[in-house]
Amino acid sequence: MAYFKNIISAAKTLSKGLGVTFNHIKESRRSSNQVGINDPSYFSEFESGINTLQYPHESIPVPDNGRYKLHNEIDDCIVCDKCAKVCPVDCIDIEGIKATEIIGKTSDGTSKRIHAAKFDIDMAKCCFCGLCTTVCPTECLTMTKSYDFSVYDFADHIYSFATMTPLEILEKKKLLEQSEMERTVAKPLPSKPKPVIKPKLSISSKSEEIAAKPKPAKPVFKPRPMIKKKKNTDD
Amino acid sequence: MSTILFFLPLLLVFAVLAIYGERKISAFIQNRYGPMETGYYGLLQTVADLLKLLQKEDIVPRVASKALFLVAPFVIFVAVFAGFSVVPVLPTWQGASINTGVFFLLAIVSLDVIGIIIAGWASNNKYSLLGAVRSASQIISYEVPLTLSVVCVLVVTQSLDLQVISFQQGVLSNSYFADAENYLFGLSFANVNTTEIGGVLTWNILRAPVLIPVWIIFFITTLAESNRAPFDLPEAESELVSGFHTEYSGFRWAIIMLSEYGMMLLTSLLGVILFFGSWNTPFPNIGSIKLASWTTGEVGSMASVFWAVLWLLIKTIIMVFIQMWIRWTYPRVRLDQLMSLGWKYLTPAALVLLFFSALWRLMMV
Amino acid sequence: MIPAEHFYYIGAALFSIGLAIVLTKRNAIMILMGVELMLNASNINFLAYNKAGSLDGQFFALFVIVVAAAEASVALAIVLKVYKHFKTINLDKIADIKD
Amino acid sequence: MESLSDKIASNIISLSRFIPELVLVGGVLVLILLDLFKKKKLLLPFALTIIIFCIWQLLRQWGLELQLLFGGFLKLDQAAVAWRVLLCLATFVSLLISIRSTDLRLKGEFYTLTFGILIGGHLLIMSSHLLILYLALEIMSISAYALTLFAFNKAGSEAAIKYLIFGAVSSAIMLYGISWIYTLTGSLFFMEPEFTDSLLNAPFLSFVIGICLVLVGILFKAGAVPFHVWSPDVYTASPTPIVALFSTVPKLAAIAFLLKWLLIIHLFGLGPVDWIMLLSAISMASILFGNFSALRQRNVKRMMAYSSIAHTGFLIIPIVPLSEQATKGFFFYSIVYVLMNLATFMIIHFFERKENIVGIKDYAGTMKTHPLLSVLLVVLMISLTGIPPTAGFTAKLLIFTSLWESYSSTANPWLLALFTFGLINTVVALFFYLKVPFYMTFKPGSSKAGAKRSNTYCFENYFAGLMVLALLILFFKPDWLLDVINKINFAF
Amino acid sequence: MTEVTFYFFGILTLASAIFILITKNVLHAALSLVVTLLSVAALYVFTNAEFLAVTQIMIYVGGIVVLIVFGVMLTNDVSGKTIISGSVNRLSGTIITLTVLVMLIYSGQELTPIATKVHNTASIENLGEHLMTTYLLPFEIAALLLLIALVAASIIAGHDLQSKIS
Amino acid sequence: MALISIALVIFLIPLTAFAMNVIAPKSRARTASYISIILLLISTILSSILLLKIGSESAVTRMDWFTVGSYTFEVGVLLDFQGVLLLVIVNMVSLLVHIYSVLYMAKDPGYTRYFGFLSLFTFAMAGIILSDNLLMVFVFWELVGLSSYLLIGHWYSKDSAAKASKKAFIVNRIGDTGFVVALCIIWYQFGTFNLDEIQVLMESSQLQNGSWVSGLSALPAVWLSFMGIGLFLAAVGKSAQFPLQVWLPDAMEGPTPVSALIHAATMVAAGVFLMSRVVVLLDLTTLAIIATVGSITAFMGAVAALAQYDIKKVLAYSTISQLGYMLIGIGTGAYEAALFHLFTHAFFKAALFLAVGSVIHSLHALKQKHNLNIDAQDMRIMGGLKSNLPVTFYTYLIAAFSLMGLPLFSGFLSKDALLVASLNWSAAVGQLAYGVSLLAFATVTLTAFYMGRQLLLVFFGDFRSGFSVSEIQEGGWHFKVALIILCTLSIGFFWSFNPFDYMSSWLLNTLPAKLNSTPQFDLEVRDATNHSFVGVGSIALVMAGVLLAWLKFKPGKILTFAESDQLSFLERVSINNWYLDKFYERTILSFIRWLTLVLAQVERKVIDRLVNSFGWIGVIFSFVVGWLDKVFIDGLINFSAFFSSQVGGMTKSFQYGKVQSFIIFALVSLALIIFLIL
Repeated sequence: MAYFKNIISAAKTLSKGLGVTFNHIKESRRSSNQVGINDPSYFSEFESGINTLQYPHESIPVPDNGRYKLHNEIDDCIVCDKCAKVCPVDCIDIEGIKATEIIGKTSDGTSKRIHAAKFDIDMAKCCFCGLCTTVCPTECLTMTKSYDFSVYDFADHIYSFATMTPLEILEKKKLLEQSEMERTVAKPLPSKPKPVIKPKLSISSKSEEIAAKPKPAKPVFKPRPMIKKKKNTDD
Repeated sequence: MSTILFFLPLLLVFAVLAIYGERKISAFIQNRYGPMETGYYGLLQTVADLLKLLQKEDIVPRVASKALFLVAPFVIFVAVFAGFSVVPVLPTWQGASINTGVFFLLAIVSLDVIGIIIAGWASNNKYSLLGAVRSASQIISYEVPLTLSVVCVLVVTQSLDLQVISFQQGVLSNSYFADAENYLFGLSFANVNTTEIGGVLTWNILRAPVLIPVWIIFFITTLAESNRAPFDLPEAESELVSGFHTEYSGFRWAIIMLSEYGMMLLTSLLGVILFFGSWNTPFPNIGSIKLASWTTGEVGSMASVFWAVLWLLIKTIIMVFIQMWIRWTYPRVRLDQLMSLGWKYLTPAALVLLFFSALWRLMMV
Repeated sequence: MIPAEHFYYIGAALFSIGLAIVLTKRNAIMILMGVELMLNASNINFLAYNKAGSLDGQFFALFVIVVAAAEASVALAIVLKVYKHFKTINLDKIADIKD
Repeated sequence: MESLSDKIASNIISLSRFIPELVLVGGVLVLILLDLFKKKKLLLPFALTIIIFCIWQLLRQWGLELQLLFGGFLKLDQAAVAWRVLLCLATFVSLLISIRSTDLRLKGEFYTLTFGILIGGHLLIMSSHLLILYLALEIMSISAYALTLFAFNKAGSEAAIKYLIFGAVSSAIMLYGISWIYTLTGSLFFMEPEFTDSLLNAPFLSFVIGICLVLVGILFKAGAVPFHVWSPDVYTASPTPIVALFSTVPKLAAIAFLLKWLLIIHLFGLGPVDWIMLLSAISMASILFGNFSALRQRNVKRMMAYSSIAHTGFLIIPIVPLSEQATKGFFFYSIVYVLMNLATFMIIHFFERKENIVGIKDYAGTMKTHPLLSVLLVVLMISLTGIPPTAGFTAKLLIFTSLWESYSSTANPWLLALFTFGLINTVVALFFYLKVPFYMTFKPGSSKAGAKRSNTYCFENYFAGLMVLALLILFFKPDWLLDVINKINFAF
Repeated sequence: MTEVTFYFFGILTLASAIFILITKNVLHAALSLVVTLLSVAALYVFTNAEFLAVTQIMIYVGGIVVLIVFGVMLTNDVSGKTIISGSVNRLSGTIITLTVLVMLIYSGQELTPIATKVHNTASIENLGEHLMTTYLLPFEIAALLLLIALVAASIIAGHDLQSKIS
Repeated sequence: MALISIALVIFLIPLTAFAMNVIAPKSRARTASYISIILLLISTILSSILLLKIGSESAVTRMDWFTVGSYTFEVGVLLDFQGVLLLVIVNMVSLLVHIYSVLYMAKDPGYTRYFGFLSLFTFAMAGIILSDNLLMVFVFWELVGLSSYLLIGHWYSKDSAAKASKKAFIVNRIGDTGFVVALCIIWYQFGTFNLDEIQVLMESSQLQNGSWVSGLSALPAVWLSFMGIGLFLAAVGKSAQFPLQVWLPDAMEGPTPVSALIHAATMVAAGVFLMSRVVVLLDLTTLAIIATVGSITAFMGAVAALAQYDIKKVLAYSTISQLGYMLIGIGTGAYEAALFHLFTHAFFKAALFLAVGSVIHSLHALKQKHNLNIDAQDMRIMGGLKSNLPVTFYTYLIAAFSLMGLPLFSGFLSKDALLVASLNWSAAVGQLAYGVSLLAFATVTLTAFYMGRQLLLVFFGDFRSGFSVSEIQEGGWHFKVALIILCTLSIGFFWSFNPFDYMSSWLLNTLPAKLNSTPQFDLEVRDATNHSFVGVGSIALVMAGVLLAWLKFKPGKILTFAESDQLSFLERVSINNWYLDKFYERTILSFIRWLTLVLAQVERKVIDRLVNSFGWIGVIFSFVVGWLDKVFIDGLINFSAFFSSQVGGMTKSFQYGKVQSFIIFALVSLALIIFLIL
C-alpha cells in the first residue's frame, strides 16, 4: 500500500536528515583548520567542524599572488596616465604637472618628467581586473594581498597615492607657466602648439607610441557594450 | 499566585536562554559559531537584543484596529501562560491542583488561536491575516491528534491530574497510591514487578511501550501547535513576512516571541510529564544500589526539591533541544502536506494507538 | 452556595439576548452566535438544577455542547456555500426562490 | 445502585434488541468505506440491501412485549416496531427514486445522510428520554440541512440556510424548553410516573411554557403551521428524492412522537391544560395555510410542499382525540400518505429528469406523450385529495370517523370545528390537486414536452404503478392492512 | 468572595452578550462571544461542574468560536474593511425579546426549585463510568451525530473540490 | 344466492370492459369496442333476468369491508325492484349508446379512451344502484362524477370542453359537501350507513319536544332537516337543480352519445334515485323545499329552453326541467311517480339526444365535405331535414311527443302521475303550495312550445344552410338500431296496458306503496280523484303550447333570427339561462377568487402586516421626532433624509423570503398559543 510505504519512507528520510544535522552538531565541537588555498586539503576538509572564521581575530592565509587592493609606488610612477586610460570603470584619477626638467629616475632607470599632483584610486569602483597593472610601464602599480579595506565612510575608499603637498603643486605650476612663457618669448615659431593647449596630452614621443597601442586594443573592451545589450534583451 | 511567581521568571529566563540556544544550535547545524561577541561566548546576546526590543518604538499601523491590535499579544501570552498553572514541578508542589489537569491545559492552550486570529486580523495586513488563518486552521487540525495522543496516555494512567501521573512513574508511586504496582512494559502476566525498581523502567514510555509511537505523534503535533518548524507556515518569513506578527514590533513582538517559547516549554514539559517520568529520576534501583532512591530524595526534603527540579529541567531541555534540532533540519511543509499529515496520517494512527493503549491498559491491571 | 434561581435569571437573560440577536441581526453568522447563546442559556439551567446524586443535567449539557459543535460546523459550511453563490451572507439579500 | 457489571450486562442485553439500528449504523460505515474505495456503483444496491435487512430484523421483533432499553432511554413496543418498518419502507422508496439521478446515486454522502435521517426517525419513535429526543431531532436536522443543499446550486444554498436558521432557532428554543422541564421535574425520563407527578405539581404557567417550547421543536420537524415556513423553499430547491424523504420520514416520526408527547402532557387527563384546543388550532391552521397557499403555486414541488403542510394538519387530526381507534387510523393514514407522496414524487422526479418539467403548466399535454404516467399521476392526485376510489379516501374516512366518535363522546367544540373544517378543506384541496391532471389532459402540449417521447416503461415507473395499485387495493380491501394494524397495541 | 466572583462573572456574561447584540462589527461580536462563553464556563464552575467548564472552553472557545471567526473572515472582503452587520426588525425584535424576558422572569419567580440546590461534585471517574454505562446510548448517538456532521460539512464544503477533480 | 351472483356479474362486467379498453392497443380499438358491446349485451340480458326474478321483493347481501378498532365498515348488495329496473335501463341505454357510438365516434382519435370511460361510467352507475349503504353510494357517486368529468372533457383540446368538465366537477363537489354532512349526521344518529337498517331505525324514531330521538342518541329536530337538506343538496348537484343547474348546459360540450347516456338518461337521474333511496329520511320541511326547488327548476329550465338555438342546449334545459318534475314528485311524496318519470324520461330523452346526435352527425359530414365554417349544432341553419333523415325524424317525433306528454306515449303517463301528485299535495298543504302545481302546469305548456319549436325548426320548412337538403345523409345501422329501440320503449303501451291511465301501470303497482316513514308524515297523496281533470287539462295545455309553436315557426313562414342585442327581455332571460352563470360569476366565483387570493397570501401578509405595523409605528415615531427636529432645530434636510431612509428600510423589509420575519411570525404565534392556553 502506498499509504504505508509513504510512512516508512518518510520515517527513513526524516531520521536520515536528523542524523545529518546531528552530525553537524557533534562536529561543531571543533573548528575546522583554517588552511589557505595553497593547502592541498583546502577543498577536502570543508565538511567537518565549524567553518566560520572569526574574522577580525583570525583570517585565512592569502596566497602571495592575491590580487586585492591596488597599490601605487609613487616614486616609480612616471604619471604616464596609461592606467587611467585602460581602466574599464574609470576608478583611477590622475593629474600631472609637467616638470621643467627631469626630476628624477625610477628604480629601473626611466626618467621622470612629470609631477604627480593627484593619483587617486577609488577602490569602491575597482573591479579588480588588473589591466592597469599590465599596462604600467614602470610596474609601479601593483595588486596586493591586502583584502580588508572596510571603512566607515564611503569616501574613504578613495586612496590617494600622490605625495605632493598643495603648496608644492602651486609652486610647480608656477614654474611651468614661467618656463612656458619663456619658451614662447624665445621661440616664436614652436613646432607644435598643441601640447600647450592640452597639457595632459603633451606626452613625450615615446609615450605617444605606447599610447597608440591601446587603440587596437580597444576591440578587447568592446564586449562591454555587447554584454550590456545582452542584458537588455534578457530584460 | 505561586504559579506566577515561579513560572514567570522561569519563562523569562528560559526564553532568553532558549533563544540563545536556538541560535547556537542553528549555527552548529550550519557549521557556524552563532553569537560570539556579546558576553562570553555570546551569552549576553539575547539580553542585548531584549534590551534593544524594549526601547524600540511601539508602532501601531494607522489602519489597524487599535484596541485589538494592542491586546492580541497579551491574549496569546495569557493563554499560553495559563497552561503552566497545572504543571507539577515537585512532588509536593504544583500550580493548581484541579482534577481535570491535562484537559484544562489542552483547553486553555487552544485559546491562543483566538489571540493569533485577533493579531492577524487587527493588523489589517493581508500577510498577517493569511498567517493568522493558516495558524488557526493548523492549530485546530492538530488539536485532534494531540488530544487523542494525550488520551492514549490518560488511558494508561487513568487520571487527568498531572501530579498523579507524575507520581505513577517512579519509586514514589507507593507513597502516593497505597497499592500501586508497576510491571515491566505493563505486562502483568510477565510478572516482573518494577514498583520498587523505579527509574526509567517506570516511565510511561516503558510502562507501556505502545506509548512510544504515541509520543512521536504527540511530539509532531506539539510542534504544529506551537507553530514550530517544519510547521511554521503561519510565520513563514519567506512568503508571509512573518505572518501574523508582521506588523508587530518592539515590546509586543517580544511578548509574542515569549509566548512562542513559552509554548515550546509548555509542550516539552507536558511531553516529559506524560511520557518521560516527569520529575522522576532516570536511574533505577539495582539491587542494593538504590540509585533511584538516592537521586530522588525524601519527599519534602531539600534534596527532593533539588532532584525533582533537576530531572524535570534536564528532560525538558532535552525536549526543547530536540524541537530546535528538528527546526533546523527540516524544510517547511506546504499547507496541503500539513493538512494531509494531520488528518490522513496522525489522526488515524492516534485512533489506532488509542485502541492499543486501551488493550495495554487492560493487560496492566 | 449560590441559589439556583440566580443561575436561572442569568440563563433567562442570556436566552433573551440570544433571541434578540437572532431576530435583529442581518448577518447569518451573527444569528449563529445568537443560537449559541441560547444553547448556553439552556446549559446553565441544566447545570444549576442538576439534582443531587444524579448527573442528568451535566450529561445533558455535555451532549448539548457536542451537538452545538456539530451544528456549527455544518452551519458554517452552509454559510460559506451561500457566500459563494450570493457573495453576501446578509439574510435580507438571500431571497431568490420565489413561488 | 446497580453495580457496574450489572449495568454493562443490561446494556448488552439492550444491544440485542437494538440490532435494526445497529444494522443501519453499520451500513453507514460500510457505505462510507465503499465510497472511499471508489465502488460507487455498489452504493445504491448495498443501501437498499441494508434497509431490507433492517426491515427483516425489525420484523423479527414483531411480537415482542414492551421493553425498556438502555436503562429506560428507549421504549420498544409493537407500535415502535410498526413505525420503524414504515420509516424504513419510506426511505427505501426514496432511495429508489434516486435511481434516476446519477449525481445523487453515486455520492456516498447522500446515503450517509439519508441513513442519518432514518436513524434519527427510529430513535425519535422509540425515545423515552428527553436527551434522546433532542439528539434524534438533531441527527435528523443536521442530515436534512446538508441534504437540502444537494443540488449544489444557488437556490439550494438559499433553502439550506433558511432551513438551517429556522431549524437551529427552533431546536434552541426546544432545548430551553427541555431545560425548563428539567428544572420543574428534575427528571428527563418522560415516560416515568415521577415525571408526570412532578409536572402535575408544577406551577401552571411554567408547565405551559415548558411544554409549548418543547412542542416548537417537534412541530418544526413535522412542518406544522406556524413552524412550516421552511418547507416550501426546501421542497422547491432540493432534489426530488430528498424532498420525498423529507416529506415522509422526519414528518411521520415527529408526529408519531407528538402523539406520545401528547399522551404524557395530558397527565392522564388530570393536566390543567386543554391540549385538544391547541392541537386542533394547529391542525386547522396547517390545513388552511397548506391548502390555500397551494392554490396559487406554479411549481409542482412547491405545491407538494404546501400539500404536505396540509397533510401534516390532517395527520395531526387523528392524534388530537387520543383514542386508540384514532391512533390506528393515524397509522393507516400515515401508510397511505407515504404511498401517495412517494409515488407522486417518483413520477414528478421522472418528469423532472426526463422532460425537465417543474412548473405545473409544463405538464400540459403529457397525457399524450406519457399516458401511463399521467394516468398514475391523476390517480395519485385523486388520492391526495381524498376522493374514492383510492385509499386516500379510506384514510380520511378513518380519521374523520374516529374524530367524530371522539366528539360524540366528549362534545368538545374544538373537535367539531376541526371536523367540519377538515371536511371543507378537502373540497378546497381538490382545486389545486386537479390542476395537474387538468393541465395534463386538457391543455395542448408545448413543444418542450411533446418533442421527444422518452421511454416511460422503466423500472421506477412500474414501481410507482405498484404503489398506485396498492392505493387502489387499500381502498377496496383495507381490511388486509387494518387487520395487521388492529393487532398492534398502540400503548393505550 | 464566592458570591462576588459569581456575580462578577454573571454580569460579565450578560455584558458581553449585550455587546454582541449592540455591536455592528461581526468580528468584535465574535470576540465578545469568547468572553461570554468563558464567563459562562466560569459559571459552570460554580455548579461544581469543572469538567463541563473545561469542555466548554475546549469545544466552544477553542472550536466553535474559531469556526465562527473563520466564517466571518471567509465571508468578507479580507482587505480590511470593517465587517458590519446591520440589523432588521429592530422594533418587533425588541418587543418580542422583552416579552420573552418578562415572561421568563415572571414565571421563573413561581419556579419552586424541586431540584435540590446541592450541586454534587462529579469526579471525572464518576462521569466517565456513567458515560460508558448509563449514558452509553446517548454517547453512541452523539458519536454518530458527529460522524454525520463531519460527512455533511465535508460534502457541503468540499463539493466544488470534488467536482473539480472529477 | 343466485341473485347476488348475477348482480355481481352485472356489476363487474362494465369494469372488465373498462379494463379491456384501457389495455387494448390502438390497432384493436374497434374489436375492443365490439367486445364491450357484447359484454354489455350480456349484462343487459342478465339484469333483465334479474328483474323478472326479483319481482317486488328486495334482497340484501352483506359482508365486512374493513374494521377499525371496534367499528366495522360493511359492503353489501341491495337488490330491489326499483334498483334492478334502473340497472336494466342503465345497461340498456348504455348498450345502445355503445352501439351508436361505434359509428358516431368512428373517426375520433380517443376512441378506446371513450369506450373505456363509458364502461367505467356504467360500472360506477351500477355501483350506486347496487350499493346497500350510503357510504358505498357516496363512493360510487364520486366515481360517477369522475367519469362524467372525463367524458365531458373528452375533447379536451377544446377550451370550452375543458372548462365545462371542470365546472361540472366543481359544482358537483359543492353538492357532495352536503352529502358528506348528511353522512356525518346519519352516522351520528344511527351509527350505520346501511339503508335497510336506517329505514328500520327511522321508522322507530320519534320527534319529541323538538328533539329527534332514535335509539339511544338524540339530536335537535333541526338536524333531521339538515340531514335531509344535505342529501338533497347532493341530488341538487348531481341532478342539476336550481341553483346548481349551471353545469349541465355546459356539459353538452361532450360527445352527443355521452349527453344521451349521462346527462339525460342516467347520471343526472342518480340524484333522483338517491332521493328515492333515502326518502324515508326526509321530513316535511325538506319535502317542501324539494318540491319548491323542483318546481322552480322545472319552470326555469323550460323557460331557458325556449329561446336556445343550440340544438343540444334545448334538450339540456329540457332535461333540467324534467328533472325538476321528478323532484316535485319526491317532494310531494309521490316518489314512485318520480321514479316512473325517471324511467320513462330515460328512454325518450336518450332517444331525443341520439336523434339530435344523428342530425349533428349529418350536418357535420356536410360541414366537412364543403369545409364550411358553421356550427353544426345551430338550429338556425337547419330545417326541412325530415325527408332526408326519416328514421331520425320519426324517432324524434315519437320521443318529442312523449316528452311533451301527449297521450299514448310514456311521457304522458308519468307526467300525469306527477301532476296529480303535485296537485294533491298542494291541496293538502294549501295556499302557497299551489304555486308548485302552478309552475308544474305552466311548464307543461312551455315544454310543448319549445319541443314544437325545435321540431319545426329542425325538420320542417326549408334547409337554411344554403345547401341542398339532399346532401344530407342519414347514418348507418348503428344509429337506426339505437334510435328505434329507444323510441319504441317510449310508447305508452310498454309501461301501462291502458295508455291513458297511469294507475294501471305495472311499474307503479310493483313499487312499494308508501315508503316515507318520517315522523308526522301523514299526508295521503296517492289520491287519484283529480286524475281525469289533470289528464285532460294537461293535454289541453300541451296543445296550446304546440299551437303557439306552430304559429310562430310554421313551415313556410320566413324566419328571422334576431341578434342577441335585439332580443326581447324574455328571450334574453331564456337564452342566458336566467343569467345564472353571470350571477355566479359576479358573486360567488369572484368571491371565491378573492378569497383564495387573500388566503393564499395570508401567510406572507400576516407577517408583513406585522412588520408593516411595526414599521408604521417606527415611521410615526420618526415623524414625531422629525417634526420636533423641524420645529426646534432647523433640521428639515436631516429629517427628510431620515424619513426616506426609514421608509426605504420599511419597504425593503416587505421583501418576501425573510427567514427572521418567519421566526418572528412563529414566535408570535407561539406566544398567541400560550396566551390561548392561559
